Amino acid sequence: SEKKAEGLSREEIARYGRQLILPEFGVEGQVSLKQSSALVVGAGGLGCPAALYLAAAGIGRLGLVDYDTVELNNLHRQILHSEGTVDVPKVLSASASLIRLNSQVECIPYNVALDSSNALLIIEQYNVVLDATDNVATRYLLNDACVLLGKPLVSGSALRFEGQLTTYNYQGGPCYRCLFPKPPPPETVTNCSDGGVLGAVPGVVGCLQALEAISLLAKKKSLYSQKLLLFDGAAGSFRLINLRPRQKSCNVCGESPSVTQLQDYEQFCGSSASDKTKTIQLL
Amino acid sequence: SEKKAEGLSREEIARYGRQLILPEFGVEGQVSLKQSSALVVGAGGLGCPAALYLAAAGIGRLGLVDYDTVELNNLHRQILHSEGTVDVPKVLSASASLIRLNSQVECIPYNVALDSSNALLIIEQYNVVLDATDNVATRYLLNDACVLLGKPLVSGSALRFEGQLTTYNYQGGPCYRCLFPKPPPPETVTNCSDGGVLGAVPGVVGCLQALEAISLLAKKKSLYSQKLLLFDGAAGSFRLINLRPRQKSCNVCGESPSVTQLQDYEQFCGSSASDKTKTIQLL
Amino acid sequence: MGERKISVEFSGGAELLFGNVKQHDVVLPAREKRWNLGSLFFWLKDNLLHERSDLFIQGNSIRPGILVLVNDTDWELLGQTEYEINNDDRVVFISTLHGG
Amino acid sequence: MGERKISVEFSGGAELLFGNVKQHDVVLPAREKRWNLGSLFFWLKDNLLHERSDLFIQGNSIRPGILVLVNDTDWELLGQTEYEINNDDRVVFISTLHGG
Ligand SMILES: [Zn+2]
Ligand SMILES: [Zn+2]
Repeated sequence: SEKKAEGLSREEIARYGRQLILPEFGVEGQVSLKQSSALVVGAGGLGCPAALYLAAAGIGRLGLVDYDTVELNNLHRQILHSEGTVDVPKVLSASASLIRLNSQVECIPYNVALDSSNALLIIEQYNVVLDATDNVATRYLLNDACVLLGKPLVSGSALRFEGQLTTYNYQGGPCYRCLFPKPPPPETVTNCSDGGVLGAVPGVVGCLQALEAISLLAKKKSLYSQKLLLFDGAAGSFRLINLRPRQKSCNVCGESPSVTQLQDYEQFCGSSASDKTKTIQLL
Repeated sequence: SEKKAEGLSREEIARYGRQLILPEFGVEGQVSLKQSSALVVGAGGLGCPAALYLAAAGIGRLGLVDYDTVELNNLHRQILHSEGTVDVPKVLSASASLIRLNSQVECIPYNVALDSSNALLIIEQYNVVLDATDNVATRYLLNDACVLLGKPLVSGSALRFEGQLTTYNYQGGPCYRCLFPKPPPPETVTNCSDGGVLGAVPGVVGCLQALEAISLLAKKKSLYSQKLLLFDGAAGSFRLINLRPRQKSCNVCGESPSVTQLQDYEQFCGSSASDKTKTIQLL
Repeated sequence: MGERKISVEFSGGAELLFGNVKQHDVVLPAREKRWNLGSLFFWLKDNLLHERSDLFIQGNSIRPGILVLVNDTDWELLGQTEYEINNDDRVVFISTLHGG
Repeated sequence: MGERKISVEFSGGAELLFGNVKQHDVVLPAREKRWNLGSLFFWLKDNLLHERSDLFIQGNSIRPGILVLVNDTDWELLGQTEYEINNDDRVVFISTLHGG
């Protein structure tokens, strides 16, 4: 493994020593991770811990997308921000924390609302995408963009005391539309602003999203493709579900897809891509 | 709930709004948490995320115990520290990060090695103790001190790709000695320095330790008393085990305990309380 | 077909339609016809649902955004509404979360 | 007593004594005596263990620091070494972790 270690500097070998000595990770895993990139969409309750553990582990390039600014009521769960960065764009607040921890990571903040006009341009530059968003419209947008570009999508969500995690569009596993061809009725969708969330719950899910992304990038192995992890934080229990494979009838990843380019997802879902207003009026 | 909200300032109500609207948490939970204290022993891979989510959630007082200084090879998992605090005592590095996030938390750093001479004096000042340490001797020390003082002990551990979590000494559940009357042979004990650990694994366990401590303090409800959570980060799976209750025969929490004060735990375990040297020579 | 004793569980918010109770022990009475998932849905709607049946059933199936699982497996792998219910089955309805 | 087909699993490092394999499908052969946990330990020692039997068994039982579970329940609740093994039992040996 002398030879493989060539991809790492002396400082990197020292810094990541506790990972390097894991036989299942090793120098090879570290070099793969260093040569990889991930895009974390949403610098909130899920995105903060996910980005933090990806940066700590030594990912090469880390993109962060969020259009929002830090508010005081974010700080109970969005742990990359601080009292001093209230009113600062979240991606800038988060990047500053990440760089303090690991200046070797190339951290790229996108202070924009992801939409059909910019999603493909941004996503195509990354190996894996983490969905850490807070609304249905952006989840369909990310799904379709990842299918069109052939990127795995590590999708986390959290609300109240519950969390969910799965990886879409990877090695024969389903995409979001394979599971949910139609969006849910807007009145059944609750976000964290309305429903509340205990901060440690997205903390757990965000750490697991980082773990899955690291596994995908360093070992080309998915833990959550075609599986759904359910976390019930009120009971402290987890459940791992077997999901259907990719569906031939899927509108975007199926055999004769009707969705071949990005759409208007706010209209498709009947709801806004902002977490601040729940339903947009269509009529 | 007008009346109950009296315990919180206008700013606190704004800050913790996303927790307050959870019916199972509410103003009452927030006030209980604010009036509570937790001691995190070990400011490493488990202690960093655990302390972070406790501080974020608004715990009143948070003690941190660690005698070590930050090293570069800690940063892949010990996410409260940073490149700029290498060589700084871990408890000071960690406190500074916690205060940036939430200046309302009274954060108390103990830059000491916990031992039989100081453990009771420190622990008696807290409502709950989180074991985030890295060695067997300190785990027996913390257990005995918590039993002698009647404090619940939220015990996490992580190594390689695996994590474990349980709560000792709470409402009829077992203590560490109920499960393990005798320490393991020193040559079977591996620490993170020798065995390695993937950073997101203690990340997950540390977040769950915070969740359990919040549940204990805010709701007087344990998720992990008499239960052991196993996390296999190589498979992404969890398992929740039913453990024995408190044992009448236990040497410290049983009916006729032989351990009525703290002991020499390095001698008892045949191993050092430092994670840097594995075995001390007894002969 | 004899009676069927099963566990029915709700999570992700679906429990809010069922009195905010996550786990229900359910006995489906003996009857001539088979008990399959499709008939369970309507039995739940008539016997366990507290409110807003349109937020649980739409048309002949479960509304978009709810996953149905039997014994930790996606119903899509089991024949969907045609899956025949056995004693001790654990049927779970999960409303997907979107928060972060 | 007839043969017993069970699953034996190791975690927390205990798998390192068993060829670094976490899950084993085990068939305990038919024999006159009962198969209980105590006899399983010695069968594992003789048939599955790769090295250092003193790090698995000490005296008549499992060494300190390893928890024994049957079907996700602590063996202490099941009668310890006397617990009689059934088909399809899942016996798990967990070496406790101390790292952080
Ligand atoms: Zn699809
Ligand atoms: Zn005890």
